[in-house]
Amino acid sequence: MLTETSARLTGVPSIDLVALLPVIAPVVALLLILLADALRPGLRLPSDLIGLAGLLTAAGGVAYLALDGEDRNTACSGGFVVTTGQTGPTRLPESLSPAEFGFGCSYVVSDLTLAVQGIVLLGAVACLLLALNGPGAKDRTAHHTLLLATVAGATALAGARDLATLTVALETATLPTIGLIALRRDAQGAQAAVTMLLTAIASLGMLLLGIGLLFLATGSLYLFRIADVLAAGPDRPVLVVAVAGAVLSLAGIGFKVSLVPFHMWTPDTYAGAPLPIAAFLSTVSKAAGVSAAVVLLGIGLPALHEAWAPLIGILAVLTMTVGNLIALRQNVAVRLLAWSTVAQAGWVMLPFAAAGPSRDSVREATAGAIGYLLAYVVASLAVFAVVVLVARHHRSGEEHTLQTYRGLSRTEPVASAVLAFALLCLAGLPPGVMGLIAKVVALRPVVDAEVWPVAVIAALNVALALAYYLRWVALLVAPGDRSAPRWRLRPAEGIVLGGAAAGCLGLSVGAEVIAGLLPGILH
Amino acid sequence: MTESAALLAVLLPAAAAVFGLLTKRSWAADWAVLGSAGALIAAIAELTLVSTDGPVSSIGLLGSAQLGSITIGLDLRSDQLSAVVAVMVALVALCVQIYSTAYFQGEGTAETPTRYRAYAATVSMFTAAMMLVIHAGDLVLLLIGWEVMGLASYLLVGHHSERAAARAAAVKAFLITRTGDIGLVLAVVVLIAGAGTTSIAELNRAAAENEIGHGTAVTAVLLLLAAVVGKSAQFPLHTWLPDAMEGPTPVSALIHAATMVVAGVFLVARMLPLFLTAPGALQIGAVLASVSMVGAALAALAQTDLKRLLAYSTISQVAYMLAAVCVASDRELGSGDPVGLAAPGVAHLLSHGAFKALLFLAAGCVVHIVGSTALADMGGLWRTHRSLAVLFGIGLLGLAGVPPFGGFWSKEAVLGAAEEAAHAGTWVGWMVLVAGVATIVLTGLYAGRAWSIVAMGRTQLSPAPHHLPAAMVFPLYLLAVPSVAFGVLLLWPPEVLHGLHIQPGTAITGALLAICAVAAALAAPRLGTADIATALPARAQTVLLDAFGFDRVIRVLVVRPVFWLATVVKAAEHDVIDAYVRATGPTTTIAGKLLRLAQTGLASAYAAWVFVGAVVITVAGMALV
Amino acid sequence: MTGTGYTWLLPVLVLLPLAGALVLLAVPLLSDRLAAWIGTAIGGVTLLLSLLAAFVTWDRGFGRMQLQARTDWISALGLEASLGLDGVSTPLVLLTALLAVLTCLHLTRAEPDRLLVVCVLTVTGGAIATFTALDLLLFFVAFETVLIPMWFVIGVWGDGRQEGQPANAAARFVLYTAAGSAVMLLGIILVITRTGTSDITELIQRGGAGLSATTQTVAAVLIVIGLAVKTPMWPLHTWLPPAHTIAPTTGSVLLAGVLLKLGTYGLVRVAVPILPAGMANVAPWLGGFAVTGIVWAGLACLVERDLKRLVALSSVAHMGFVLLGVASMTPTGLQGALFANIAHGVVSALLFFVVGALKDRQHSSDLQQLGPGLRDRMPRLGWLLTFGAVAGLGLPGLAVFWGELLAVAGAWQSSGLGMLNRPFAVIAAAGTVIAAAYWLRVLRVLWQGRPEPGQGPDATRHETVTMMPLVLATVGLGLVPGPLLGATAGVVRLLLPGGGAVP
Amino acid sequence: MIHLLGPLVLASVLAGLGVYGILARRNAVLVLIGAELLLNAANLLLVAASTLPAGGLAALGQATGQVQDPLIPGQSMAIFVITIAAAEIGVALAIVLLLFRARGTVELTAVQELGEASATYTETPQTAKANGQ
Amino acid sequence: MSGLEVLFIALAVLGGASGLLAVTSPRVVHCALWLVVCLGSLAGVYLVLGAEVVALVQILVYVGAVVVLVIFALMLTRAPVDPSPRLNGPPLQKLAAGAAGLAVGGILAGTLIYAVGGTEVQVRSGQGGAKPIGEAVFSGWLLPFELLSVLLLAALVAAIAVSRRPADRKRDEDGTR
Repeated sequence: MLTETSARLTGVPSIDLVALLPVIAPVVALLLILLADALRPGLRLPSDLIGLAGLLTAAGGVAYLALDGEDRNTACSGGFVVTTGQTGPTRLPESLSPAEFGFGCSYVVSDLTLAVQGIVLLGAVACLLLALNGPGAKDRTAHHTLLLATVAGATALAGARDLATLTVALETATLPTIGLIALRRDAQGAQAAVTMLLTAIASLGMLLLGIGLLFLATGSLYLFRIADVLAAGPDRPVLVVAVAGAVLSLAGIGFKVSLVPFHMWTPDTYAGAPLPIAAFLSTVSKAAGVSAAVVLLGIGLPALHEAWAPLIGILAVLTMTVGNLIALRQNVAVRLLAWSTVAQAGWVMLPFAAAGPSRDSVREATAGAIGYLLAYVVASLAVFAVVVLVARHHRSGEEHTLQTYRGLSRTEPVASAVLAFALLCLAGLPPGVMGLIAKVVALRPVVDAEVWPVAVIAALNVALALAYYLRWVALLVAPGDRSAPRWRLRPAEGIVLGGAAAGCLGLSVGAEVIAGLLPGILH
Repeated sequence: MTESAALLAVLLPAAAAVFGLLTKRSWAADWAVLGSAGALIAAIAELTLVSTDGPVSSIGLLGSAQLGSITIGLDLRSDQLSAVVAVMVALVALCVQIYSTAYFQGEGTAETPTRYRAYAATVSMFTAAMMLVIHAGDLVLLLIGWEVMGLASYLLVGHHSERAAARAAAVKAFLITRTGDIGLVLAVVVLIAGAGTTSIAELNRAAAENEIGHGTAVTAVLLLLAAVVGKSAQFPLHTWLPDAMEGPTPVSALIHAATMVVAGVFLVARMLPLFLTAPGALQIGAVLASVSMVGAALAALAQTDLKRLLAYSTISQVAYMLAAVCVASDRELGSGDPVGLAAPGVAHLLSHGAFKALLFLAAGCVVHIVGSTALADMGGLWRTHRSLAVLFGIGLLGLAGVPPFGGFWSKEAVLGAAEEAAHAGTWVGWMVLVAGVATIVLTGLYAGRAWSIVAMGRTQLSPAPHHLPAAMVFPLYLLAVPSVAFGVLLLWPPEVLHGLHIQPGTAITGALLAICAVAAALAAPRLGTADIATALPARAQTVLLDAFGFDRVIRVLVVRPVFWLATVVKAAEHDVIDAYVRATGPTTTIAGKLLRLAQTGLASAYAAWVFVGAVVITVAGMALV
Repeated sequence: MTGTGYTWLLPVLVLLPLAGALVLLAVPLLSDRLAAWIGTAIGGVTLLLSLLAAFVTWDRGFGRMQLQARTDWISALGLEASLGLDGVSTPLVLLTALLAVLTCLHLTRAEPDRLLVVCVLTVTGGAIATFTALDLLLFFVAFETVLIPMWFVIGVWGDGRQEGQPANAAARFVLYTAAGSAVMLLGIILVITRTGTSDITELIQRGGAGLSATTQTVAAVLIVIGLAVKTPMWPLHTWLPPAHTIAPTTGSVLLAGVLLKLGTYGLVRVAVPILPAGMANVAPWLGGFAVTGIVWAGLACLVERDLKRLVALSSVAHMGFVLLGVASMTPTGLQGALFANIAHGVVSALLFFVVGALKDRQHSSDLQQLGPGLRDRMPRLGWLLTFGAVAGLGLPGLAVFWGELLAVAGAWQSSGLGMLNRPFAVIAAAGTVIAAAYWLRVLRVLWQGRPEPGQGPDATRHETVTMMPLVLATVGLGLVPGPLLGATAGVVRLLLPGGGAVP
Repeated sequence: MIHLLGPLVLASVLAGLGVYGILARRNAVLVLIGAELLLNAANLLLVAASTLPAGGLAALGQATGQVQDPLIPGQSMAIFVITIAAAEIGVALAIVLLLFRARGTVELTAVQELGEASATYTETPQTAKANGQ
Repeated sequence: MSGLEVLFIALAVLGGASGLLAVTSPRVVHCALWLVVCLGSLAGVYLVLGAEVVALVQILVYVGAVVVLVIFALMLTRAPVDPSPRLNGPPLQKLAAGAAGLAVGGILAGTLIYAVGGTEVQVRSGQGGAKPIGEAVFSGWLLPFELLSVLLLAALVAAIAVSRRPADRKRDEDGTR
């Protein structure tokens, strides 16, 4: 007969505001914008500046934390001790050592966190600047608020180390985006929003079911604990529940990354959303999804790699193949980009196909994914910057076809050079060395693990993707209308264009950054 | 000194070719004549120096080529064999160059400007190449000269390239000889692999000392034999030579009579020690030579074209030389002294060079006068151009082997060698002997026939006597001297010809047969027909004229299958290999279109994919653990 | 033996053309002709520098990597930007620089275009980088660098008389080769991850030590596939004829003279020395495909109607000899492969110049339209064509011959090809007869024959000057092969397992 | 004591019904009702699981003490999920209303023109619309 | 079988049945009302499982707010009050939906039955109360809780921004949106 046992929480969480700066700064900016709007509606420049300042502060925080180099944990539960009627603690299950258990931290500042946050903030700043003349112009307050909320969610997601934070952050990074899409407030915007909303809800359902199963199996929401429990080699029934939970969670996150078959919303939503928002979706939102997957699988569930690694391998090659095949015949620029982001998603997730029992292999895979993500985001921003500019100067607007680009190099040599370079970066062919190194980084773990079918299909997809990227580049240099008026470049757009181009160039020369983004251990 | 002479013999014609092309058009003839004259002087100097100072084995020319562990020295060598042949080649080349200056006078129209400059340079290049073959100290170097000769032959046969027949002949000549030349290339390859050297002296030494493996030796010799057969127009690679008569006559005299076609024989003579290690291969050579000898002589008998007649006679005569060297292994001549064994072949090579060049150049004059090469258009030369007829007759008598003309001595030396082999009891010796004797008869017949048609016959010439330019006549006299006086050489034979033994029995028989045959042919007009060949049944005439239809055999067995295969390949390239490549386009398009069908725009359908995907991967995931 | 100094030479050699390209790209005001002259000057300086580099390398010994320049680039991948020159790469660098000069010179008169010059210089820089790279990944990056400019050359300046054809040919070229090199990348990554280094010299020294036979075979298959596409090897060659046919003269020359060399260079530099055990398994297949290619392309040439296409197909046959030499895995064969590589570069470049000149005059490259009677109509061009054809058919005394002879010799004595070595050698030798047949057919149709009056002028002085260096190189290499063979003689032993001893 | 399986099966049933509701319904609002069911299923799963002692199923066989986790993760999470669902439904209904305003219908089958395979898809809807108006 | 179990079964049957009706009923208003019943019975289930606060929040947020929202939405979108066949997709869609629902439910149920089997748990009434929950949220789950407030705020902003009338056209000065 057991004596009554009770557990007592020890300590209250302390919040490290510096560690959380990348999350807090956008939130504060968001609140300030709302406040400003309440006081003096219709302010334009101040809210732009506040939003930008929030993002830059967050970026500064990331930079500080990166330079600081110290790994920080925050929002940690104090854990709890168990007392019984007898003296001394009860004997606990071996998997639940130490005596103070239930300990965990919701937020960890690590290389992974900072890398993802950096990428997210990079994309966010660019998208904010791009949007200033577009969707951001009419509904400044709403647009900036929602964008900042998304960013807060995405940065929190990168540091999230428990399933509750993960879920809430993921939702924070998703729901405001749907609002952003709907800001167009016309039939297409509504349709695009509905399409994404429905997929998001369905995915949320899958994610929550998965989390429920994981919790059922392990009794914890903290990823480190889940990892420990699963690493201890539980019984098969528990393992089955955990695997089902893991895979369902993956399915729930997949839509955010545009992983096939959770990708269907992508082209429709991109096409229906304002272009800068499409850029936002393809960079920040996707980065958030990737970080969710990385955190969940890499940190929480490495023990289940036997189940998810092959699945990710299959999904990744499926994703890139489907994305490339459909992209081949696209004529609308934004749709082509949408399908290309689908294909690129496959590349981002590809390294995880190689995850093995060793911690190192998981770290390698994560490094590959994040490195690829960085290259992808930078190149993507450059492409979108040009596409936004073209749309602004073209009669048929956002859904302009590729034919609009015919002969662009004659009238806008710089912009078309940037576009061509960025497309080659996406394709992974020199002079886009950045993309090539990214592909090397992504393929390396897969080759190392000798997952040949996946590796070979991925390699062949390089050529497949090249076909449509080059089709676009070819149009740029094709003879075309020389009489088109020159562009009037606005400063914000100029900054994005120049910055993204400089990023592509800089990362091509200093490809070290892509390969060495995650040097440390994974946590 | 010897080195310089040998180098000059090779380089002077080469320089003449280059300068002839690069300097003024009007200097072309001067360069050409100067080049070959220089080569002749150099060759004579070389001969005297070699005879006094002895051979020189290594004269640097093109440096060396390092292949893995082997070094191929691209050097020249000079000995009496090369010097003697060089003199002959340079002499004929000089005659031909002088002859050509006149022969091509007035050639060229507005639409086809004269090609004399290119022609003269090509002949100079050919001379250089032949000199290179003669002097090569290394098989690879020899191969270079060998093939450049082939190229020159191609260019010169195709000189009148506006004529379809000339184009076809040029291509045929090059392709057939090149087919044989694969043998030479592969022989080099085999020797590199098997003997570790391609130096001729080294190979001969190693062969003499039995250092080369039997397999390597036999393979190499067989392969070399293929090249010899091709270049020397022996059965079965002989069909290009008669066609090559489409080239200008001086070219026929130089390349297709006196020099290039005998290069094969020269090669065998040069590498006889190596050949002697593979007697079986030599026997095959002897068989081919015998077949060529008799067959070509028969074909010559019925030719209706003077130049083709001479071409077949060339095949037949070269076969003599080849047979002579091929019976070498069956002769019992002391310890197998290779120089002595090669001597009969070399002797016939030299004398044949002289009389055949004379014949061709004389025939060129005839053609010049008549304006046609068909025998039917000729006749009565004796009455219009008596000196030319005499010179032509000298050549023919040499060809027929009537004593005391040069051909008699060399031919009897060949028969002597064959008899020697026959006495040693080998079937090869007997075969060559029988074939040789039979060919003497045939040769006499067609030689006589040619003279009777050309010199006697009805006069078909224009009434105004046609004056031949001095430049065309002078070489004839120059060549007539050795044709007549070759026998004198045998009184004080140079070292290379020391091995000549003329058996009195065969000599007398041969001389008698030759005289009778010539006489019979010459007597033909008195019997009512100018052409003794008409005495043959019509069917036989056709077969012989057609040279036993061997050309058609080749066309059916080789040319047509190759072109059929090429057509198949082209179709397969497009419809099989490339089809897969082309199919990727439509395949990806169709795949993309099919995949696109899922993009219905219906939001719930997209959600459905989420659920389906989730269920599928969940099942898969659970199956994986 | 190994001196120091001159370490700046190779980086400058690589960066000079690239920088020149960048400058020309960035300055749009230059006239096209001036740009071409600037390109010629840059090419000339590159050629002089590469001559200097060749001299220094020769002076210090071809057998080892000289003029090494190293700097860290991507240390996370172990990627060092390191360059070096030895007997294998020196001739190729020289060839590349020479062709850069000649193509730019060609561009000063014919089809001048600033951006085309940019492409030429980029290809030059990329190719030199490939030939000198001492790091596997750097090799790959450089290998890929030439793709895009070449794609531009074909797609933009291609013969556009038929709508869409240039784009098609260019796309086919770039997609085919990119697919191949992506597969090769897998092999390269495999080697790097298994050995832990991407330093080529280091890897060559190890000679496959530490790699299991299976790994080596897998890596060799992957790498060889990628390189075989580029080479190209039958049956992966079908991108080449359309690319050559459509490309402008400049493009064809670069394609034949520079791009195709990258593939075979990779085989010699990477596949053979680093993965000897793997290549031992792959070699018979490689040899088989090579020989098939020789015969196949030769037969296809026999009935081909388009001259440019024919020259392109003949390249497949030539490269077949190169591949056969590589597959033989003997010093002789490798030397032959390297020699044939250079020879093919020179001769094909010459032929494409000639064909380009003919095409400019006749606006067609169809044999029937070009001919007949070139020897009378355009004697200079006619003789240049004849020279090219004669060189192409492998006439001894001209450059191509040595490569073919040595490749066949290598195959004959190869133990790596197993039982098939001698049959392969014989078939390959027979292939030279087919080569003779189709070249003579070309001459018969084009050069010979009765001319039709009133067509096109003969080669201009400018054209002759452009082609003459190639003619001289062909003759020089053919008559005096010693230097080039000497350059490779020592180094191929280091590239082969066991010093290339032939049992 | 209560069987754990009961709530879990109920959660499964509700999840299945939710999925059916999301997929079968044409009316967007009703689709949202299905979504609510799905989310509630997840919630039920969490709450049911939180009745297990600390360590979840994995610790069930090993634990000698039935220690409850004082962090109560399951129930806390359930509360979060309810809140998320509320936020979600708020935005969703706003968008549905927007759709209704723009199109006059909330039937999902009526708004498909963004899908590439749908009958009403055009590559340049802007110009198409401009022509239509 | 304890009393709790009986209670649970009753609630479960009610919840399941009302859930089924909520997704199948041809009348829109009925759907909403059945949803209320379903969610209410779930609240009961939560109570049975000892999660008092969750049950309370369920009633407050769902039944109180969400369902009202839904009903408003139905009214605003002029949903038909009468039974309408147009509420559902075509039969094929329904069939597919049924299959998907069955698959999801089946796979979940199957997994859980396999893993949980006959495990019984002790329901502790004290744990789900306000104090422990409050303590837990503010000690362990502070960060998600705070983040949730951001989410709610953003959702609010989004809902308001989306449902505002479209801005008048003259603000479209760039010709972009």
